[in-house]
Amino acid sequence: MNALAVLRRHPSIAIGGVIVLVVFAAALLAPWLSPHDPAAQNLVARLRPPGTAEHLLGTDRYGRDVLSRVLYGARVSLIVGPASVLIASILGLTLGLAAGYVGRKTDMLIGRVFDVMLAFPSILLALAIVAALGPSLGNMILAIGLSMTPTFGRVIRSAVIGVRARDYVASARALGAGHLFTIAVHVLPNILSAVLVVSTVAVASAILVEATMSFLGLGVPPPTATWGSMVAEGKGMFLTAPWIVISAGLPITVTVFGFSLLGDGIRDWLDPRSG
Amino acid sequence: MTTPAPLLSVRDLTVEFRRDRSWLRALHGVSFDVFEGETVGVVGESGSGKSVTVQSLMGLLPARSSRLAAGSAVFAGRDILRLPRRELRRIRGKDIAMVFQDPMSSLNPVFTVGYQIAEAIREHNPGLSRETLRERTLAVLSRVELPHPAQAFSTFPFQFSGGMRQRAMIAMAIANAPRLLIADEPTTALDVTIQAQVMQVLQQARGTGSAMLLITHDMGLVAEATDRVIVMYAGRVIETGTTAEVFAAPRHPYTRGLLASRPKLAAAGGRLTPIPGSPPNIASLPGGCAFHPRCALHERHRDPICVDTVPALLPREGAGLVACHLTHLLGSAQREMETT
Amino acid sequence: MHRLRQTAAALAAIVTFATVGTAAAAPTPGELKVGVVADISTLDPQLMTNITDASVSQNINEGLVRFKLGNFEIEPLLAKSWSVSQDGLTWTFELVDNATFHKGYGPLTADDVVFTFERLTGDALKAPNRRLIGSFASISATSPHAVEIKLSAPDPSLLVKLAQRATAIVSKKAVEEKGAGFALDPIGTGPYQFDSRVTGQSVLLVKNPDYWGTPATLDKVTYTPVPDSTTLQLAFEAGDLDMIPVEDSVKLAEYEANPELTVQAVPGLWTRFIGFKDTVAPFDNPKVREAITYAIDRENMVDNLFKGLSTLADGIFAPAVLHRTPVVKYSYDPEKAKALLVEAGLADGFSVDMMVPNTARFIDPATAVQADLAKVGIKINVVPVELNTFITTLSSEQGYPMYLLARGQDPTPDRVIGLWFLSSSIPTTNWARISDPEIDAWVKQGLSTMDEAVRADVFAKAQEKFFAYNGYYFIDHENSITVHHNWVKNFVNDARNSIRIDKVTIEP
Amino acid sequence: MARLALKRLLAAIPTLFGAIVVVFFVVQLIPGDPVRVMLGENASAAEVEEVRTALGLNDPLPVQFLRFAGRYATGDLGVSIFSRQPVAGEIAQRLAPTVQLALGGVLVAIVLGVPMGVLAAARRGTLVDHLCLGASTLGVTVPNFLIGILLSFAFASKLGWFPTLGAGTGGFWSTLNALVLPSLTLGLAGMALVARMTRSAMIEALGEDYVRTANAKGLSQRRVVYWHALRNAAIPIVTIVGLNFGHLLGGTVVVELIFARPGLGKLLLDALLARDYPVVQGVCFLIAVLFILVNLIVDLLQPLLDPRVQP
Repeated sequence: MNALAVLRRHPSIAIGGVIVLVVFAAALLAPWLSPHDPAAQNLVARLRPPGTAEHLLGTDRYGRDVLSRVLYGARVSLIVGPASVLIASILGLTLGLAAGYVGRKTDMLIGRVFDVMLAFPSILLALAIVAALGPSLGNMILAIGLSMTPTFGRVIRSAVIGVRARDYVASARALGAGHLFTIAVHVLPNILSAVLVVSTVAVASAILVEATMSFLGLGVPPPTATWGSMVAEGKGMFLTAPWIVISAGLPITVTVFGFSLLGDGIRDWLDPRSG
Repeated sequence: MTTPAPLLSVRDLTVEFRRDRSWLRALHGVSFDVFEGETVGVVGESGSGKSVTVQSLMGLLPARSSRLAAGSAVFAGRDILRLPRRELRRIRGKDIAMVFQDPMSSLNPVFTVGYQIAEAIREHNPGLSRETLRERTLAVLSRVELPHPAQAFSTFPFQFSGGMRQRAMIAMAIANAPRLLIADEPTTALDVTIQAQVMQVLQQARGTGSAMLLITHDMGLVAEATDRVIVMYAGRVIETGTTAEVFAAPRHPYTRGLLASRPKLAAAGGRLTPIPGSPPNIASLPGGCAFHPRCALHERHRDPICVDTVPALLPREGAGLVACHLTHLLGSAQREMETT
Repeated sequence: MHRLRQTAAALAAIVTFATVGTAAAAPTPGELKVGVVADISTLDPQLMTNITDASVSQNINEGLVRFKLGNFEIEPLLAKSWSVSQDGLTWTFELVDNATFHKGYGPLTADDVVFTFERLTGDALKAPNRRLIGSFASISATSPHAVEIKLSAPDPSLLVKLAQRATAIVSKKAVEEKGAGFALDPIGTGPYQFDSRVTGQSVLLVKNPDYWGTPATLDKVTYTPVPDSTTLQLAFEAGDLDMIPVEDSVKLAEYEANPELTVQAVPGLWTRFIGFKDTVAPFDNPKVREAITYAIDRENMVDNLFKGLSTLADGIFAPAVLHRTPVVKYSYDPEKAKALLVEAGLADGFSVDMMVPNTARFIDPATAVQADLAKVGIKINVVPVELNTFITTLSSEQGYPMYLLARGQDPTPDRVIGLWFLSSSIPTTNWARISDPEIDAWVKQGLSTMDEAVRADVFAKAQEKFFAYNGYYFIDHENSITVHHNWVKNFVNDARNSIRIDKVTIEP
Repeated sequence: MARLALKRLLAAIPTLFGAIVVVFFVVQLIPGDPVRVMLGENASAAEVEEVRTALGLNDPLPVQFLRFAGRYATGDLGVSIFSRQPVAGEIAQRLAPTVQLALGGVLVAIVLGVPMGVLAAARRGTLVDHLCLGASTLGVTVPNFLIGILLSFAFASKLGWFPTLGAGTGGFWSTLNALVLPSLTLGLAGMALVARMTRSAMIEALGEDYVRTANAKGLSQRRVVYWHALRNAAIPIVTIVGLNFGHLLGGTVVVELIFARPGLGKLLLDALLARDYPVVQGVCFLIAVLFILVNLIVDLLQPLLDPRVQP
């Protein structure tokens, strides 16, 4: 089935894909698209409402141009999202595979580790990391990645157990295939769709966690523009300057919506039965 | 005596399925009758439209991806294909009941067998007290010879074997003494020893007077259990008649092929003679008579009529009908088949 | 469709019964509803450390003396009169004889006063502010209504200390009876008594029917903690709260313009500043510190970013602090700043981390400073640090080369000047590591004499010299701002934002 | 049934112990000293040390841990460094609002999510399906603090239908009334998850043969979908809701902040920022217990929902 047919049969891949591409483009072309330097302050022109030619989306509490900051903010969100999911999927994959494939003792042990991590409120885990290592983009990614690992681990573990029970895995083993070969050739490709679906939804929630962390005052340090910190900053003045929160909140919603649609579409395409 | 009015008479039943944007025709004007007390077999390879026929009668085809292109099905004086949903529901499970192929998945795993049968009774007899419902369920369970009906009442489907579950399905079907019992491949999913028992239960449980439509691809079953038989191929009826007539002298090459492909005790060790090729895909039906690419007669005579015109269903010797341009060229059943 | 109709009906039901619940939030005569930013953690005066606890407790437990309404002059309270010996070491206080404790815990006697002070310094309670009365040698009840305090050294700010929360008098009988429970069921002699508390929701005080002084002007006072600023504003504007603190300049302007509201802003006992660790490059070079003082446009920041929220700092200490001198003067001259940098051998500027507690109160000025200094080539990256980590590291040996913070002060300079100026306080509270024998001498002298004229003179010299070091760049004094609906009458705000409700009434 | 509960509880002990040990050390790792915070920036080193020693914070870590473990073994959660009140008391007062909020959130997620999922599944592929999916995805895409502010702004401040803050003045109605907006805020994200889970479970169930049998019995469409199919779909839905209860607890922190509700989330956040170790340890211990209880309930529900699962 060529690409066009896939898109036609699964519109959500098309719509989701377009949204994600637009956001990527905005992030990439931010320097050329944004009218001002996102960190340039103008305390006199503070909190100007949107709609003026000078500042299409108005200015924030330091007089910085909101539009420019939204464009640059896309960069952080598009780094935080996928990067933290990468960490979570790598850790989740190794632990999930080990638990699901080896089973018995390892499964019990890793299962316990996941339980402890899940019992441990993710906010606390993220807080501990940021408070200990200091609030930087890297630590934020690490914190979000770690807090999502158990979710990944659990999904992968159940997918692996499902696949491992299938006959084709048993027959591969029967034909003398080594464990690593079996995992690489038989198990991995079949759990890919589960991993992919969880990843796209996880990217969506990672962006939200970054926003919540900024909201709780533990976000990426100023003056870097991130959607989360903009919403956090703007929230305090929501009654007088709602445009800040809305201009930053909307892109978060659209991006997360795009990723979710993409995830749904891919899952439908890869695994029609579960659609 | 005048022949009695048929219980069910299906005329020109045409059903289409939707794939992406286009509609594909699965049934091309199926017509047949079923009389009171009669057992009619519907035979054909899988994909010939047997199940689609009965499911469209019961309105069980998916609403959004299938449609009734033409035809009617008069049952006890009313065209059930055009009844509004609410009316059709009153008939389903009461006047017409069905037994499905796979007993393993046809019962709801989370409800007890007794509950599911009682539900069928209560649906069509509102206001019955719990005790009466329970009594009638136990009665019906014992009619299908399920051991310890009281215990069976409160057991879950997964605790039953395949055979026992099919008996439960039969019990559910006959619970409201339907006038027409449709059995869609009731024994296919069961192993041979159980098949005989289930068929015996089916015959005996349905009681006199009610008609049965037996859908199967097991010619042996048709021989033993049916009065008349309808042979279908690629969404069309290609031959009908009394079972005896059709088995003795099949007038359609496909029916003959079907009968020839049965393993016979006598000729143990001999090779089976399968029908060459495989059933056509409804998206790309061959022109004229859909069977012509696999038809031995066509092979020999190469008459163009088979390729360009669809054979009509015409009377055949005896009481049935047949749809084949070259039926007259078909010699006596036995000799013809051995030589090819 | 059938299902949609069902869900719509369910939603409508939720909404209809909801309207039954909320009465229009009009004011109720005799009941004051105060919005505060944090829930109380304790109402035991000797254990208290935060402002919210203090503002509630001041209505329940009274001290020997208190500040006048709206300023920091001392006026008698439970002690109707007092005298100090020639050598300043012995104080005797005459107690009022008609004060009684709430809920029938009997009259106030000298024993209660002695018990309170011994409890504060005792080991059992492990009180956080135990060193506040470090200078006490002994305390004894010379008669049922008279107390004598002997000091180990003269203490010019003793009266101010006796007006603090930690020295408010508690009922000996109540403490011994309630033990740890006392902290959430305090017994005092104040005009209001504790009624009830719903955690995280409200603290309710009711009028003390048999108060010894002028009776309370309200029947009920409710303190409601609202941590989120937007919610606080929403609740205030909806009339659910009568009075709230203001921390946002845009909201402040809006409230000032609203005729139905009254804003009271008073320069608070705070000074916000940027600090340098003078023992580390590049800040060990005085020219660099001086250059920075020319590179920051303070006026623009305070006039615009903090419009109405703070007043330009013209002294190290806040305006309301005793013996405080206006020593702070800067001029904004980026060219001079660049010139000084050249002289300091840093022609093309430098880059440095500036540590800042991660709340808007500090990130706002830091972000503004960052932009100003960038113009003269000093590249600052603002590093917000979680408050607790910040203070612990700042007061450790390691400290921070550059940081932004605010220092809270008392009505008299004694405690803070000692911590800030003396070389003996390095590094814990003398963060700039300024060690100057002359300053040490002046401060020590000021802290030990009772002669206010001498104290004024030496403290002025010390502040003058301390400022000259440029160890700190003083930005502003944050105002203590409260806004209330006009139906709240005769409320007086003060520099400590202590929410005194002595004469407040509600007239809808 | 009881045997299963006992077995699960015993299996949960190591997780609980693991969680407490992890919490004890992680909190110590975070720089910052509770006494320094308590005394503020104007406290001299001597003052801080004196109070730290008095509170036993200067004892070597292993000693502190043994004392901590000893106390927990006897069920004593210790005393808050700041308020000196027993931690168990502080938690007890805040447990009810948080549990109410969490249940409110789950309720909203199910009441809105399930019908949406069923509708989408019943009309799979049509506009209704895409609309339901889109609307449910919205729940998970808009940050919950944004939803909270908007709801509070519209329904509380402007329309005055609901209180702008607090957890109600004690009465049943006022508690419920104060729960509506926060539960909606918390529930919307959950709704997205439940809707998608219900949709895929229902699609699977509707494809099963027993649904065809139910139709063949002449049952009404509503009975077939909402009773026969949904009853089977309930099994995966309950598991997912159970699994995500922990995630939901995380969300309460933000919602409690916006609606100024007292709750475990807020208590935990404040305690952590102030390094009030006993309170942090106590709350984490309780959250771990809640987490284990929820898992136990989900496990106990399984045999009830699915007869094929024998306890």
